[in-house]
Amino acid sequence: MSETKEEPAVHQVDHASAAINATLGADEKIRFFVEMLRIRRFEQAALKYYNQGKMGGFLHLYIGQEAVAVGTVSLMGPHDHVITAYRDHGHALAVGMDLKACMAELFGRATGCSHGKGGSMHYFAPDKNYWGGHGIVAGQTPLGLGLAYGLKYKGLKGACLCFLGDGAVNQGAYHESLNLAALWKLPVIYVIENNQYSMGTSLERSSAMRNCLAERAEGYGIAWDVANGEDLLEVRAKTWNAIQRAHEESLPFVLEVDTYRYYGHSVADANAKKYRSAEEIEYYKTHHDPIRLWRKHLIDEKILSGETADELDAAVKQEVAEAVQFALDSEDPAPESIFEDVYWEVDNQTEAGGTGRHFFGD
Amino acid sequence: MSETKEEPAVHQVDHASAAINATLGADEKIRFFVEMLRIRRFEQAALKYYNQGKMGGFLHLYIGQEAVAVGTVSLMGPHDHVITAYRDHGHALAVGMDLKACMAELFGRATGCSHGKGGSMHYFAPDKNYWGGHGIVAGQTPLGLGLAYGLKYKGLKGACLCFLGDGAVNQGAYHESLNLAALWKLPVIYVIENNQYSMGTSLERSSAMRNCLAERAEGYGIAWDVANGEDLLEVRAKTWNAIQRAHEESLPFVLEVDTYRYYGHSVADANAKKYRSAEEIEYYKTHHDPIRLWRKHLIDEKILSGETADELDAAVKQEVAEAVQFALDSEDPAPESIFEDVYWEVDNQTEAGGTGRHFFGD
Amino acid sequence: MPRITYRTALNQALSEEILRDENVVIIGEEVARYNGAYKVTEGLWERFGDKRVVDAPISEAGFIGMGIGASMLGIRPVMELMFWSFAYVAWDQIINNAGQVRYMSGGLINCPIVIRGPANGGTNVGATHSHTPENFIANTPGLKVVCPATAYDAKGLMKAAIRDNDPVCVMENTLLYGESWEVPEEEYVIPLGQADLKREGSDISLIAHGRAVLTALKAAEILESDHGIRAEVLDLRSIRPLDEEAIFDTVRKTHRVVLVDENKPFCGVSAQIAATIQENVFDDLDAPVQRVCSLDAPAIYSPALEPIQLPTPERVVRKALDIC
Amino acid sequence: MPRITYRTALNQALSEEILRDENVVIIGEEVARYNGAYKVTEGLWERFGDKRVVDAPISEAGFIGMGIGASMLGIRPVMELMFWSFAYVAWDQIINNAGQVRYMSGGLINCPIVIRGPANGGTNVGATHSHTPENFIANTPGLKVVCPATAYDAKGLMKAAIRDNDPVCVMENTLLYGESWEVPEEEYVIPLGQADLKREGSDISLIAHGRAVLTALKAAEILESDHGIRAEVLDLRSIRPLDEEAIFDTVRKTHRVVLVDENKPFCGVSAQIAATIQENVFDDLDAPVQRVCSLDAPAIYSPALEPIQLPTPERVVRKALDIC
Ligand SMILES: Cc1ncc(C[n+]2csc(CCOP(=O)(O)OP(=O)(O)O)c2C)c(N)n1
Ligand SMILES: Cc1ncc(C[n+]2csc(CCOP(=O)(O)OP(=O)(O)O)c2C)c(N)n1
Ligand SMILES: [Mg+2]
Ligand SMILES: [Mg+2]
Repeated sequence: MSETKEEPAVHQVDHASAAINATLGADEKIRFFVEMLRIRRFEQAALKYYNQGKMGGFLHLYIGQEAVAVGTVSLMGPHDHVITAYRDHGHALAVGMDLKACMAELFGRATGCSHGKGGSMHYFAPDKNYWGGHGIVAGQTPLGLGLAYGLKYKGLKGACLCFLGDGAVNQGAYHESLNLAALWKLPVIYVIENNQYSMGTSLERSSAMRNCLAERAEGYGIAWDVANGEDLLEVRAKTWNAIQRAHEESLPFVLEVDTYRYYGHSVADANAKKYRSAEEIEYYKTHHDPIRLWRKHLIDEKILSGETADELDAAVKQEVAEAVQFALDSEDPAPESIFEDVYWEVDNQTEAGGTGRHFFGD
Repeated sequence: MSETKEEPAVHQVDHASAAINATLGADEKIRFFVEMLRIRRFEQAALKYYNQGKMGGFLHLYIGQEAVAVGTVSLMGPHDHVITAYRDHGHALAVGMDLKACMAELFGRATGCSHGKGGSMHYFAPDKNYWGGHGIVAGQTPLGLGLAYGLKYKGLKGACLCFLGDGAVNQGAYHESLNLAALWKLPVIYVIENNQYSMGTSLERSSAMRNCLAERAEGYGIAWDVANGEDLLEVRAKTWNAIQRAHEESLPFVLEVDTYRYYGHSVADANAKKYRSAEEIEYYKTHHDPIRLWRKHLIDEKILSGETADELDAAVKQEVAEAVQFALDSEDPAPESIFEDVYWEVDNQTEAGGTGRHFFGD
Repeated sequence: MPRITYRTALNQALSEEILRDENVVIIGEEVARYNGAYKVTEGLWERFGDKRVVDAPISEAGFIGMGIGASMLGIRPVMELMFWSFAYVAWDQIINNAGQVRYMSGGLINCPIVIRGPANGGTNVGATHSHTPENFIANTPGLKVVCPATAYDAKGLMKAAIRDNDPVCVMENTLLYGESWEVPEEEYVIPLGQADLKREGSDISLIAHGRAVLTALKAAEILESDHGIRAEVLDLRSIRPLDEEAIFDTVRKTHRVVLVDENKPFCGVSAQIAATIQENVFDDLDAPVQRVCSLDAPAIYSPALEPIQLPTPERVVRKALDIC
Repeated sequence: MPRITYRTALNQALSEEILRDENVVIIGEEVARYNGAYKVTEGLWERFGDKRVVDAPISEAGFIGMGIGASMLGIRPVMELMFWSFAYVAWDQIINNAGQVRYMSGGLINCPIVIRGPANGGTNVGATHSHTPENFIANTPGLKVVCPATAYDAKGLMKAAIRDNDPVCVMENTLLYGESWEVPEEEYVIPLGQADLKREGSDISLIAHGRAVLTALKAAEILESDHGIRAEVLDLRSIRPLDEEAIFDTVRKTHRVVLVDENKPFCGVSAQIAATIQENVFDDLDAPVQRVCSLDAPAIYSPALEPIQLPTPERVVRKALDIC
């Protein structure tokens, strides 16, 4: 990125004229703004309460990457599905998961989206076609393939958007998935959210490549592209291209989206400011923030005034504050629940669930 | 292969003029002939005694692929290493492993190269820089990387030739290895012996690609090439190129070698003649047999007479027959040996080997 | 009742379930056109076609994970591992995805997947190809595992596994594929979690699973004919869920136990059974629970030695005599 | 004696061994420039440079396998798994390559590799990140596994592991990294396969490994202060090789046993210990061996509940009182 750092890139709205964007109404554009804000404010609140010790485990913030989740997910139809890694709050909110339940999950409450069992890395909402939230790097990539397989098996016109990081591309499971996707023509779209770091390791120290990560798809005969993740419209235009190939031709796609996270790998990442310079982070915040750029775009287009934008933001903050209160007021799961949700047959008290011993120890 | 099948390819000796081949003496050329014959006759004898029920497990014959092992291994210097999969007899004999010990291993004898513990798929000879013989498809690919890592760590000018099949390229471990090899500039040469089938599955039913399997290396910025495996000189020329890059620049390489096996995947492969036509096999035997072609080449070059060739063959057959006799005469390992070779510390009766219980059960 | 092989019994179970439920799909290496490396899927591809019987490349992590993903959407994949030993390249998918996703989602998801294939020693294929990971699977709450010992059990358990809404691992045995047993023509299903008393006795209980059941039965014959000891043989059939009551019942009856187990001893299934017996029916024991496992080394190739590395009837008899 | 943390003890062991043997190299994700996700390798890269301390991409199968290959050539890699839970993507490499290659080669090869990292629940990182696979590793002849409970043990066992000529898995614990113990300044090594009596007693034996040792020690205190029961606490330290004599000795002394084990119960380490105790010192037992394990479900996230999913001193006390 060193060349570009010298002179801040001008935000070129190259993709506004793409059909999928040209027909966007003002309402929808404003909705995208709100969706991105909801993610950011949610994450900021999460950070605050995490630092207060109200949560356990890890917290991987999506701040800086909002346009990727909102842009891609905005294109989902009834048979399109999403699956992602542990940095999963953005996609969860984008698909419309209940913000309260998402917040409560972080606090480990019974009212959380995973009933306090999954935590930050493991959000799920099958009713929203959202299949997690997965903690093992690239472990979700064969699952995403399987969702695409299921769609094709059932004869549904749909696609699976499977998100992964720039570090995840070096796991074997991802490559096996690429080969299977190409061989069997499965409608899976791998979206590499390239935020340039896997924990403290920069892209060039983890991945060998010619020009970009998506290009590895070429070896399997899979089409690929690279999108600028700060530009919601570009993300949408390029994702739509992939979705159409998936829907119409049942073909896979690899879309690499350049993006950036402002915070550490997780909040526990004490080194967040060691492996990147403060200037680098500041540079992205100032010149490449997807929300700031989109806000400006809407104001320039006269779809939004600065005041309305601020009001929307205030409303989002209020919504988030209520979610925090909801989480704080919620109960922890009951100790008995430790043994629930292990086996479907046991939970549903079927004959199978009652035959033989399922749990051991006391 | 359908186009080429119509008119048998003319054996073009394109690579004879490559420096590494141009300087070959008659002795060496004849030695290659004998090496290939030793492999073939060894395998034929193995087949015979396997069918007589003298061996257990699997037997994966190398017949048809001899020029690959002999050509590549002929270039090995003191710090070059070999590792391969379960179809490992060819490479074993090529590096100079004792033919008797190799045969005895198949019979499960204590005199076998792995003392009857490894069997056909698990030959080893560290003293010959030969590291197996590995049964899990592609499981050897990170090990080969590690041998290259060890060489580089020790500052030795060497390379690791790591062989794998056309089906093995679809295992994740191989891809992880490619990335690591490129990233860390490790002198590993992946030789894909593309015999067009992984068990009963043809290449096009198992692997998505643009033009060939080696091309996947491109996504990692690794140089690659494709060689005609029936042509010993081409195999040598292209392998030498890879070895030189490894020795001089410590760079990895992927070399895909087109080849063919005449027998089933293993001798237990009852379908060997179902997934391929008898004509296809016959076509390869007649027009593309590496030994037949090399013999003709030597006769054309007047290095060898038909008679001498037959005499050499007879001597090889004699050597193999003696090995069979050796194997037949050898003892099975003693029952106590079941517990040997599990832990180095126990075998060497060190203090560590004598502290605590190492084996359980009776 | 017709006698059919273990292989045919499995084949029947698969084809009956393919016919019964349109979501059942068989996926694995060489399962379709090749008819299966061990011919368990013989004829299925010809009969049911490309959609229902699918050949996979050698990408176990990829295709097993794919099956898990598809199962979340209601497909019921029956995945063949050519050997269960190859599960280790897909281990993360099996343990973490099939095993944990229901829990982590607070019960929103279930994975009705079956993973099946042979898991056994005894065919001289060496250490990497002879793993028996039923203890590892059973260690993992969220997964189920069964080890049928006969054609009858194989068919009934396979059908139950396919209909089960949780991930079930079926561990078969290449040495049994060709063996025959009586199997009724009528449809039947054997619930997971039900042990089977394969032989009644009064003096000692031999408890086993998988092919070790046959070893136990042979040992029981020798004990009876040569020593006048009447041994009861309990086949666990299902490791998780486990029929503990049947275990305790036989112990209460005979007061003496030898466990026969092709697992390696350290933390093998029989370690768990021994632990639970002594914990729950301690006072019913007249002697310590004995274990006969595979000899504790990687599986040896040597055709002369591998048979004695596995539990033999003779070793079982010796252990039984020690405590009778 | 200075008190240092478990983390520092490990760090000292690593740096001392790097200095002692030029073939020792540390490889893993974030071990170099980042100083280790849990700071175990803090300062090593700065001190020893790129050759001896190497950051790896997220390719556990690839780099663990690479380490195994390098070890065959005499390099002594100490591989960090950021979590042992991530071993499952490298499972085949660990079990089949590190574990079986010596055997399959008839003893021609050995793999002096160490694979280390934390393996524990209790930090609310969820089911996929909380595996404790010491039972799986110990099931596998060819592999060794140790689970240090204190800084002293961590240092001494790590040094022994690095010097050992077989593959050794060292399972640490993120909850212990920050805890301090006395550790001598002089060099010492703790042989693998030696248990340690962490507390003497006469009425009951609590046998444990890893962090469960501390749970057992707390339980022992409560037993003494509240119930006048004098509990002995035996720390296994090494799971394979295992100090069975020390186990039998304490049983012969107290005649009552509670095993404390953060493994899941089915085929957990304590299943093996219970089985071996009842088999070998049956007549010395005045009561069945009791087990306190992690509650048998995937690790729950909930910070309120996870602490009670792990063995607690209270549960140990209850079990002890049951049999005293
Ligand atoms: C198999 C595995 N190895 C290591 C980890 C630890 N880990 C979690 S996230 C991460 C970095 C991933 O980076 P990237 O894929 O770029 O995603 P990002 O965090 O940037 O979104 C690592 C090493 C893990 N969860 N799983
Ligand atoms: C992980 C794994 N999966 C499956 C197998 C079974 N298997 C052994 S060889 C083989 C085919 C391999 O084909 P290829 O890589 O082309 O090598 P070739 O046999 O042609 O030399 C298969 C499926 C295995 N040994 N390991
Ligand atoms: Mg990243
Ligand atoms: Mg092949």
